[in-house]
Amino acid sequence: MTAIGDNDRRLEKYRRMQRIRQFETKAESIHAAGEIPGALHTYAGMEASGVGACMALRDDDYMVGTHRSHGHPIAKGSTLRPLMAELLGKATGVCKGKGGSMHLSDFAMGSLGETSIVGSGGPVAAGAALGAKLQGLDRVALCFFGDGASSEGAIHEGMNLAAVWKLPAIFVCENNRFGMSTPTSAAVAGVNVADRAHGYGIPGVIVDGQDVDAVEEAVREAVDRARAGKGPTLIETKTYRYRDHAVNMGRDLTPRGPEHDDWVARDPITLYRARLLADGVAEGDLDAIDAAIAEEVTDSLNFARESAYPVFEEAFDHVFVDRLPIPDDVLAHA
Amino acid sequence: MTAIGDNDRRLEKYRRMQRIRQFETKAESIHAAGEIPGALHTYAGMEASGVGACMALRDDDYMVGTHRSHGHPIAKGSTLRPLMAELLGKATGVCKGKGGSMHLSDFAMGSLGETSIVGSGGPVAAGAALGAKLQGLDRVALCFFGDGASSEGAIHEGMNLAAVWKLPAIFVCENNRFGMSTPTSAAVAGVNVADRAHGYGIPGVIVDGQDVDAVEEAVREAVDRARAGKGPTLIETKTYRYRDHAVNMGRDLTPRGPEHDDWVARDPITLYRARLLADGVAEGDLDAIDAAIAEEVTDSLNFARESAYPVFEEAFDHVFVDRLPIPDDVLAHA
Amino acid sequence: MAKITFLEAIQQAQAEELERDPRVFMMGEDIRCNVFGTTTGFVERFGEERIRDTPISENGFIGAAGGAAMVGMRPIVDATLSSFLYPAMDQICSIIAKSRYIYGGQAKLPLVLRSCMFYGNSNAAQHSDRPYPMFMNMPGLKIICPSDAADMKGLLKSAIRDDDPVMSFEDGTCWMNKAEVPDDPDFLIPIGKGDIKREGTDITVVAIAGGVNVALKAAKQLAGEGISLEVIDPRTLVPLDRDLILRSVRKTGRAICVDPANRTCSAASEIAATIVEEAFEALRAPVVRITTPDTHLPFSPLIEKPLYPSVERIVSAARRLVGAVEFQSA
Amino acid sequence: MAKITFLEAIQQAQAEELERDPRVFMMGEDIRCNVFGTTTGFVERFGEERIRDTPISENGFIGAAGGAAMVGMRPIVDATLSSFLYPAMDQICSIIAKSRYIYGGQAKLPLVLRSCMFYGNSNAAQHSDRPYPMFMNMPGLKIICPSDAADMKGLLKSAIRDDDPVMSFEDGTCWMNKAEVPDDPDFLIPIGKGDIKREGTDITVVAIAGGVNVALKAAKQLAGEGISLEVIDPRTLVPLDRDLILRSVRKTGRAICVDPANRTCSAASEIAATIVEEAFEALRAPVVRITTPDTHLPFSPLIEKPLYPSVERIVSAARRLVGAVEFQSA
Ligand SMILES: Cc1ncc(C[n+]2csc(CCOP(=O)(O)OP(=O)(O)O)c2C)c(N)n1
Ligand SMILES: Cc1ncc(C[n+]2csc(CCOP(=O)(O)OP(=O)(O)O)c2C)c(N)n1
Ligand SMILES: [Mg+2]
Ligand SMILES: [Mg+2]
Repeated sequence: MTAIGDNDRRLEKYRRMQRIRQFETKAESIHAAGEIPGALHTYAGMEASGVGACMALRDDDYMVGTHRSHGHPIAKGSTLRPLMAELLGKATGVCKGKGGSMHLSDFAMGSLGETSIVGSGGPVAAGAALGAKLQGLDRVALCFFGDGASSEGAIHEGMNLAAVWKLPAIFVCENNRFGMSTPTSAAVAGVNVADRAHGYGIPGVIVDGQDVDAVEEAVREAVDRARAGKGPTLIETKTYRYRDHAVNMGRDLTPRGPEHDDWVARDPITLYRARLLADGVAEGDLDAIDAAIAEEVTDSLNFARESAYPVFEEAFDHVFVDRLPIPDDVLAHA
Repeated sequence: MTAIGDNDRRLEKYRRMQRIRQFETKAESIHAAGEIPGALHTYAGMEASGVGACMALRDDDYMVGTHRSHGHPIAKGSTLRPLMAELLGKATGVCKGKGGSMHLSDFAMGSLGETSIVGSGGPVAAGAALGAKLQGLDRVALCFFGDGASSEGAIHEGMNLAAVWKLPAIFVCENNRFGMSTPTSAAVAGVNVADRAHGYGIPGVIVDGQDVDAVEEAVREAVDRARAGKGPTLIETKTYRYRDHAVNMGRDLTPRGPEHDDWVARDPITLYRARLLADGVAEGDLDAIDAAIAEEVTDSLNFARESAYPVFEEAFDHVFVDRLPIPDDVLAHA
Repeated sequence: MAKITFLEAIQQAQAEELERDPRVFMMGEDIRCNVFGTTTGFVERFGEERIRDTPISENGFIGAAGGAAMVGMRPIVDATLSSFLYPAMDQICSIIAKSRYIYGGQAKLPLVLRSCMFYGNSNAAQHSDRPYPMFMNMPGLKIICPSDAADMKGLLKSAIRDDDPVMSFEDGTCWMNKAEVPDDPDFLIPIGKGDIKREGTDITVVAIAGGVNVALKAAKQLAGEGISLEVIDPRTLVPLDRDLILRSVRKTGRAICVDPANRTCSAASEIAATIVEEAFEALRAPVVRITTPDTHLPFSPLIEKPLYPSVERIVSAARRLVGAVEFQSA
Repeated sequence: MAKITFLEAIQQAQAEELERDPRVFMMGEDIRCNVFGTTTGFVERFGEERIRDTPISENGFIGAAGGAAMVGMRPIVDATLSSFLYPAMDQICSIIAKSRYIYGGQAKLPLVLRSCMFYGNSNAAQHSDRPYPMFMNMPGLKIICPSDAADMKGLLKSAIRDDDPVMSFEDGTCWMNKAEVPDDPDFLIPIGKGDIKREGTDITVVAIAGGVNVALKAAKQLAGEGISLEVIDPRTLVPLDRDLILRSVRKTGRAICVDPANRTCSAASEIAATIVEEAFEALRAPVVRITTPDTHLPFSPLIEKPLYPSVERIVSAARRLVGAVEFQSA
């Protein structure tokens, strides 16, 4: 599999993968220090999956993600300030401090939620694809879900609906070999999640999830199919999660085998850097990208730290379009 | 496909199919006359599917069925009196008048519910199979579900669970070409429901649902596999529903095509009768069976009619093992 | 103005809003064949793209309504019977009710989720639920539950135009009831406003859905005995018109809540709790709940029917309350 | 007797019952790795057949628990967090709650469905629900929600031995609380019996789950002001020990319901409705509900924390009630 597109695209893929990695490295360390509340699920090791998939999308295409929510928006093109501010629970966060680490969903980038209820994005993506179809737009909707999520009824129903209605949807199963502490083979029947496609009469594609170009190519083919009205595709990116299911929890619950080292040896960013260098990209250009991203991350953290927390009344916003009335006794003691 | 087993078995298959047909013919007419309350979903046309499947089971094997609940218990060996009494809402009914037409479930025959929530039997069957396995029994659990039900998450989750745990379960999709008014092709993605098996790494089998011997043979193979600890099988019986989704509703909602006549021409009972005759069974023996069943049906209706209705207090039984306290004001005006 | 049934009101509301706004479309199992009469002529008029029969996968298509709404559509989902909502609780509770909140207002989910409460017809426990109290406990879902054709039409139209998710619980016992209903294509009943269906002075009866018609019958009967009931139909359960209820109780000093739902944690419980919390000083007697007990519904008609709120139960509670007052004030 | 945490109490209850009855087994996502400490040593002790990690399919394995129970097993399901119950509502409501009824008593479903209410920890709206009121509205499900380690152990053991389905809502805010807990392997707390956690004379506080500990703190503080709270923990929500609550209210004449669930149709609403219906003559003041408002839970900790029932809210309500009485009786 060789690289696709022009050099700028390739550098952009590298940039987005690095941006995810560095953003999360920072997030993990400040989470350990207690600066980020709640649970933090990192995407380290899986960057090629998200970036490859999103680089095959247009800006106005839709995307639905998961609890492992940092990678997808950055892959789709989000800037870091509102994401970092969200991690810190600030009012300037992309979700105004309502969502936090599991929900870094940037609707301006076509995201329709990074939903932390496993599998729940399936129907949403089918619905967004239906909406695009009904509006006569040639947008597609891409649904990221995990290997573990493939066992949920919601994923099945979303895929069946998309297939039977030939909706412009792409289902990307990021198979990182585990759902929390459970190996995929202990939870997911069948050899590959992609094999499920056969039952829906749609293409099922398996792709090396550590190869960002390969992922982009596979997804692009699915996107073309979808835009052409030929219906959905199920793509399985074979990838790997480096860190524990959620970080800084005291012990790694993941029952790793000897293949752990092989996976780390095939780090998607290292691999891509090597490919770019081999293809003649100057090392200095990549170093410059790395350095620029380091600055972006620092900037985003400064921004987040300087931002204000939401005021209490905001807890009553967004249940509905209009703010809820605030009970006196609650307000009095807030 | 040729007949299996000795003559008694073959006559028993004929008998059970006839018993279902005649029972339902009677039920439909007294329902039209207002003697049976609620909705009535008949199994006419599908008798070979239920009987073939159940004849491959032992008495102590488990079975879970659907809203179309008359055929399964009779196929598994239930007697008619408690079933007819249930249709009339009598205290002597198999469910004491609590269930009615959609729930003719005879636990004494290994039934674990004829559940009218579409798809909801899938997890139950997986659980019964798990129970048998944990108890070290070599029982199996068979789940009947419709083509329409295949779209439900519950069926997916039940099959995945059974497959990944190699449970002694058999999933029998009775594809009667419609879910209510919706043709299978408009609701179920993929060419055959049985194709879903591939995704779970289990055998997927398609069988002529009008041929009771063929169904029995296919299910028997699956049962043998299951008892041997090799896990579940998905079997699709291609069959057809003669009457409307629910009978006596005023108009037939089913969008039937020209193939309707072909299906009726392949009536499972007529076909089997012809086969038995061709194989040398005496016509008089079959006629005697028909006549005996007519008497059984009449007897069951007499029994049902003579039975008492449940008393009001019984409405408070079986929410829990102990009867609920009955509110005074409700009792006072019952 | 024309006299139409509750079902026709649903049909009209949908047709008018489908006509008015191209973003409105419908999904549900077997809606094209118009089983209950709420989609008469829709396929011919609005086409198969906008009138969609779905696979039997409530979680899938109800969640898809959420997704479609997020990208600018205004889906009406017909979930057939309220008992079929359970398989979709995942998408209703975690996606539809919460997406706007969790993403800090980025998402908007203008969708209507209709279902019929199909009880009292011998369809047994799996088909007969009235589960709106469950959804009242879940923030982020507006809930309408009208009791007559005019309210049905006006509220459903408001629901379709509303920018929040609205669940419409339609009581099967009201289906065939007729009322005068305005033809005005902009006839709307505001979500969140209750209605006094009958004025009275002695007891406030707050009744839900089909319970309203039972309460009105009881009121008529009691009028002959000189007991005057004020029958309030909240029409909307979320938001609930607490002010209207409290104003009435402050006037009458007594309250009965009539609710076809199961008793524990019912709408009746919520209304009774509101009354004792906010209008205690006005109360002259216990607040009585007339509900379906915490049983499931049995198939056999003779034991099913007496489980629901009845005229007799309301009448005897009312007599008792009025008596209680006399006793108490003696 | 040993001083153990709430989590250890769960672990002990399960271990003892697994030991006692070979029909008992456990299922859940990632239970073998003992994430929260409720299955310590279980795989080694009871084997992988009886301690089963499930696929992520709540509807599938919770329904499978129903099926296994119907054939004679006694499953304990660990559904992790209560917010993950929504995907399983199909099987919980239509199969587990109803099978015994709909089949006229042919089915028996002895199973326990455990889940943790994981709130107050910045895990946002999709992870923080306290949904027991929804299940209280669904007949056929017993519900326990203890607030201390001893009750947790005794009730969970009773639940495992019970022949009906029991849901166990375990409050994450109680996890680390320690109490003296009997070692007796037959130590049982009866399902359906509440407990007076502190006796008092002025106001009955009926508090649910973690709300009990908040109420006890408020009681301590108010004692200094001469206001005496009687704190009642129903411990079981279905069946609810209405007698105990009513007896107390008949004594104190005042009531506050403290409930971490969302306000509308909460357990607090049910209890308030019961009080005004059955103990009206004893009431000297409004029944106040201290609940979480009908918001979802936000991630940002500073705006999340004040949404839950707090000592301050209880204290000021109590002061108001006592004042209200003086005013009223003046
Ligand atoms: C419905 C539901 N069940 C369980 C959980 C708890 N949970 C969160 S992530 C996770 C594992 C998900 O595995 P997978 O889908 O493979 O995604 P990954 O974490 O590997 O990216 C689980 C069980 C949840 N959030 N939602
Ligand atoms: C969860 C749920 N959704 C919808 C229904 C209404 N319903 C009853 S039967 C049926 C069609 C079922 O089709 P299929 O599974 O093919 O079974 P068949 O009736 O053809 O035997 C529908 C939609 C239901 N009972 N339960
Ligand atoms: Mg995974
Ligand atoms: Mg069918």
